Amino acid sequence: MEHAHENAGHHTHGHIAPLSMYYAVFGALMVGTAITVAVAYVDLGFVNTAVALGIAVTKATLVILYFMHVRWASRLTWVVIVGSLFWLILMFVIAMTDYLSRGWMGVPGR
Amino acid sequence: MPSPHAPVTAPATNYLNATHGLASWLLTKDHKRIAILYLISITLFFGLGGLFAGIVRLELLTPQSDLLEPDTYNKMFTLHGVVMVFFFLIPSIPAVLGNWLMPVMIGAKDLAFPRINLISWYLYVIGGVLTLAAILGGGVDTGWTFYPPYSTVSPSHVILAGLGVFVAGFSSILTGLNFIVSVHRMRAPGLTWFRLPLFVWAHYATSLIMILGTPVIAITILLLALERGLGLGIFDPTRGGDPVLFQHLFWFYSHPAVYIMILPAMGVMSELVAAFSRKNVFGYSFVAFSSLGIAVLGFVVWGHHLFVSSQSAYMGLIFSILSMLVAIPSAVKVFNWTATLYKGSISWDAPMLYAIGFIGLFTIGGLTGLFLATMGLDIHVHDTYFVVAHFHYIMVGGAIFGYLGGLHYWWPKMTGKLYSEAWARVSAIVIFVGFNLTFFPQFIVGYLGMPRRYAMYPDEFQVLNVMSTAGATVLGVGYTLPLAYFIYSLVKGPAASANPWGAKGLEWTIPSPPPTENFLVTPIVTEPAYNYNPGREVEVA
Amino acid sequence: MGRTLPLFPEAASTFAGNVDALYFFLVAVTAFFSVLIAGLVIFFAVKFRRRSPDEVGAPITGSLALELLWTIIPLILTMVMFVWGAWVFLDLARPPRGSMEIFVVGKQWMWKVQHPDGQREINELHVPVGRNVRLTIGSEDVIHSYYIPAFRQKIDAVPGKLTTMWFNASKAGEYHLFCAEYCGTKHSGMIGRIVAMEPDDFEQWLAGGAGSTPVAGGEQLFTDLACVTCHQSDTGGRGPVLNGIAGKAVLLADGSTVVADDNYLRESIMNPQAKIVAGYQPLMPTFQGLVNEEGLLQLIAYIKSLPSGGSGY
Amino acid sequence: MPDANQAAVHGGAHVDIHNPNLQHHFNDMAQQQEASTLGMWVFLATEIMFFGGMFLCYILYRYWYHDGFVAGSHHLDLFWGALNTVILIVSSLTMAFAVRSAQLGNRRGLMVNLILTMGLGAAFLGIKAIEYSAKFRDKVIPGRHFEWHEVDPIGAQAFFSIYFAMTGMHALHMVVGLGIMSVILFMSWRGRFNETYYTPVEISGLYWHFVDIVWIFLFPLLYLLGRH
Ligand code: HEA
Ligand code: HEA
Ligand code: HEC
Ligand code: CUA
Ligand SMILES: [Cu+2]
Repeated sequence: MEHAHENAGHHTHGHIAPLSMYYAVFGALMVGTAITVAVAYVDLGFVNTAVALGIAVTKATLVILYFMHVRWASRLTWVVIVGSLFWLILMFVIAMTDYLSRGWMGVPGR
Repeated sequence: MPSPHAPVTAPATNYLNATHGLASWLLTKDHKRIAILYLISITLFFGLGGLFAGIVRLELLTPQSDLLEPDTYNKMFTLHGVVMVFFFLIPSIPAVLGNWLMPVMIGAKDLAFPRINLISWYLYVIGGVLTLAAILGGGVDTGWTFYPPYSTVSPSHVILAGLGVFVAGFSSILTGLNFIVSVHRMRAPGLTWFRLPLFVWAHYATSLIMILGTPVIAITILLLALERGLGLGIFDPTRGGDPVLFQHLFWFYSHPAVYIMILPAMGVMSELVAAFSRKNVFGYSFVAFSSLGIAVLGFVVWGHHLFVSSQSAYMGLIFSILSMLVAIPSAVKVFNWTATLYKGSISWDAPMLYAIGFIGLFTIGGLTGLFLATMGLDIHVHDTYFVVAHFHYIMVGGAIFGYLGGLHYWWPKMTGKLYSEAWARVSAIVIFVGFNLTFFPQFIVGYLGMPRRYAMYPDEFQVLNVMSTAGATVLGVGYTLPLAYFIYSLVKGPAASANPWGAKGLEWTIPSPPPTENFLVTPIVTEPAYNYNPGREVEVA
Repeated sequence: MGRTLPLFPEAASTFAGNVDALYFFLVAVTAFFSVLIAGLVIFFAVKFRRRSPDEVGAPITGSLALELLWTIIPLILTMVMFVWGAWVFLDLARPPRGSMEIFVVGKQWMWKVQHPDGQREINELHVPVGRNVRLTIGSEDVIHSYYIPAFRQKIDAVPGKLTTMWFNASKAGEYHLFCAEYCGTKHSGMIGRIVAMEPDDFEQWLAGGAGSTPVAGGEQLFTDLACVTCHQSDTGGRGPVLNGIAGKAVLLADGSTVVADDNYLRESIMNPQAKIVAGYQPLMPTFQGLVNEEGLLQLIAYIKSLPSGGSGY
Repeated sequence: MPDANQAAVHGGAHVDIHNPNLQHHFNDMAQQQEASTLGMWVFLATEIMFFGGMFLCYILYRYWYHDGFVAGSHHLDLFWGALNTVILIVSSLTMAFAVRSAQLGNRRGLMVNLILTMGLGAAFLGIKAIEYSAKFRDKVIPGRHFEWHEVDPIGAQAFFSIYFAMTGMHALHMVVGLGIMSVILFMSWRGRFNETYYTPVEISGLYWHFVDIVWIFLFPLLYLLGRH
């Protein structure tokens, strides 16, 4: 059983991060939330959208990398995440291309 | 059957008789038993779907709608499509043959998540029961495509049937998840990616589609149910929605889903062609990567179902050219299988007959897919019987031939029994003839302009429809033959040896039927798949 | 009961021939490859049949040259199909300028037609041979699809928007009209006739009793629905003047521009506040439920008929 | 294939073959743990696509009905939305702590953090219920009784349809998450976890964080864009 412990310790233990890291990430998430809310009260035109989405992406990335330990995860995990996000964007881009290019031909319904 | 190679007497206990009683089956976590559960349940649904098909064909014997009210007819083809697609063909090869073989082929004792595997079967059953409830409650009449706004207003059980499909979808997601994780994490030592049987590659590619595509249809159907049940305005134009958005979301899954149906059959094909010509598959890595190519490219062509739906013409052109590209990896596969036969040692056993049938029918089905992908032509043939003929050539002529071929090939392994080879050959031929008689006339009647989903049709189409109905009768008889001799073999069939075909592959190294844990000792793999000529590998141009 | 065995559909429009040529090309490709592959498979299966139980095949693993060959040849063939298909499609998709415009509305389960001169028909369509005819198609309820096999032409009728198709009949005769998109119980009963007539016969048919024209109907509706209260050149103010907007670019309140095509006009009436014209308030109420698809087509026809307008086709 | 060369159990694996948490079909704990986390990630990939379908609806209708969407989001209560965002982020933190406690074999820490996480999750749902009931009061429930007196009623209805679909699905995931957490809590109470075996805690945590991430996007998209 002692052996078992050691061996398992090598392979199975994810990275044990210090508490300070969790607090730092948490702080960043809170600051991000505060900024998005604050920015929403100022009219910056399309910048509003860019800031809101930029911060959301940053927050999500922080959660994925640190809370979900992906920073220390295998390459395969990265592939799964990046791959599925890529697929999602592919769906958005292709479907929206249809809507954006409607009417280019000048024939209703084409 | 060929001369039984190195007859091995099966050990007294195997996975079939290791434990007894209904509970030992319904609560099993053994992938092989789960495969058998699936085999039984999808056969029932195939019978049901076939029954609906029979009714459809009977009604179409005459131009009038005399046997059935149009309403009933509409329910019949809808249920036929829903049952055949979601409850038969999508689970068929992956959940039966894949479930049984994937762990064995990668040298593992089971899939990574045996309990989830069992849950997936229960989800399938629950989905099936929901759909049956919808059927018994009066049916659905939206077509298997569930297009709104008709599906929002249709007075039939759309939500119940949709829920059935939704739940069955999760069954398929879990199967795909299990395969992916198992292939990554459970391969036996020495079993590198390029030593995997092509069956595994094909199922890996299929699993990618299952996990990336299926959730989209799940949410789409859920949104439809919310719109119908709660009045949300997502697809209904009077509430600001766009019905064409539903079509985008539906086909984002359902086009790739047609590759869920064909890729596993292609995997079976590679095994059959190799085993019955005792030769390694020509261009192994091309066949392997073409599976991935089909899975990936298959995701970006869905709009070829929307050429006349008011989709933007430019997007249509892009979808058209992408659909052309997805044909290339399929072509590569067909040519490689053909080339595999060259200088093989070819036996004419029943599984090989199905394989040969597959190559021919899939080629026709696939090439007629190109008619549909060609925009100028699809305007005319869209939603006619030409489309119906196209997809039956691929799904019945292709996927079902692959499924039956695989079932015949692995039956001795799965059950430990030999079926009657003579009857098997007869039924292969009957099915082939019946199939062509049923669906070839539909190409003609389709180009003539007969729309699909028609309970009544103009008189001049009758002769072709009669031919088609006659063929369906033959086809129906053809399908009952395997059912009969398979069941007979369980009772009276001679015992099968470990490797009755003299084939290569991990599954043929273990007893028939194997013990619950598949391998008593974990195999170590030292050679590529299909290594019929150890030590003699020559590249010829 | 039909005892005939037709094998090929009648070709009665100017582009039917092009579609058929494309079809024959694909049939030829299909026949070639099917015969080639079936032939090879059967030939190999016979020639290399197993002769002794322990025989194995020859150790051949593959050939890059062959792989390239059977990647490139299909690639070339499919690109030919694509280009040819796109060429035929672009012809089918774009109505020529100056086409005679007919309005079609699909509803469960019939096709209602109104001609520019006012004739109305149900489940029939009379058209002259040799003229470009453009159909503007709407749907009252669910999706339908207007399909004329003899013309090789089809387009969906989608609720919530307008679609277009065109043809030029090349042969007088009666042809099938089908609804090709499943639309409920009597989908297969939503059929009718296309009657292509020699121009003289057509003139005669037209003369036989016209109702009010779509433009007149639209004008009537424009008054009845009180559009005039806001949209009249002299009241000035509440709503923009509609004269001449059809087919032109409209500047919107958010700074973007849209072309005022049929679908924009339709949306402006059914969901006026989705796109607000620059310089105006979102005052206009929706007319959803107050005007049906036919009425809409008439209103659009009327707006397009206003002086200095022009649909652009 | 390897008829001739089947070998003994593959080397190096038998060390923890006696770990009671090792399922029979795995060779060792490492393989089992890697399989489980990969499985969870693959499952999350399906979840991304699941929500993705609704995000596509959002994108399209926001593009079509810009004004209606802006008006609709003005109608949402920013205070509750922001508070819920904070609550979920805190719950992610406590969840991360729960996993960390499990890694260290700290059973008490694990249970305390799980309970905190669940409490925060329940608070989120409570606030959502308050918000929903306000929407019912204002009659902005899509359907026949939808009432809207501001700009672009059709677009606004599309907005609220999407709003209810997305937040509803998200809330459903929270409910499922609470169910999972209860099971994990029960298991840790029974002492099922230690520093060699805590995979269930870890993968449940992944799920919880994922649900949090969905909200991180929903909040700006539904409550904030176009506000001011
Ligand atoms: C298993 C199922 C399956 C498979 C594999 C396919 C494969 C293909 N399908 Fe099919 N399809 C369906 C099932 C399937 N389809 C179904 C169910 C529908 C109708 C849905 C509904 O509306 O109800 C449909 C409808 C459908 C449409 C829409 C038609 C319409 O509604 O108007 C289109 C249009 O592009 C299309 C195209 C294709 C193409 C290009 C392929 C390609 O992948 C085919 C590739 C294969 C080959 C090309 C053959 C092998 C090649 C050779 C032997 C060498 C020679 C090659 C060349 C010269 C290129 N299909
Ligand atoms: C996997 C898919 C699959 C399969 C296998 C089949 C199989 C068959 N299909 Fe199907 N078909 C579809 C998928 C499939 N179909 C789809 C998706 C549609 C579109 C639906 C829509 O428009 O929405 C369609 C539509 C469709 C139509 C068009 C209807 C219309 O548009 O109006 C027709 C018409 O002939 C038809 C006929 C047949 C026939 C004769 C068979 C035959 O091959 C069936 C033969 C089988 C049997 C006769 C059963 C054999 C009996 C046994 C094996 C005994 C076992 C019994 C028990 C254990 C109880 N099908
Ligand atoms: C209460 C006043 C009012 C009534 C009644 C009204 N409209 Fe309008 N309409 C407006 C205003 C204001 C605008 C400009 C703002 C906008 O785009 O919504 C407008 C815009 C339009 C436009 C777009 C014009 C452009 O320049 O792009 C069309 C087309 C139109 N209306 C048609 C109609 C029709 C047809 C009717 C009757 C069925 C009608 N309107 C009734 C007030 C009205
Ligand atoms: Cu109208 Cu089908
Ligand atoms: Cu497709």
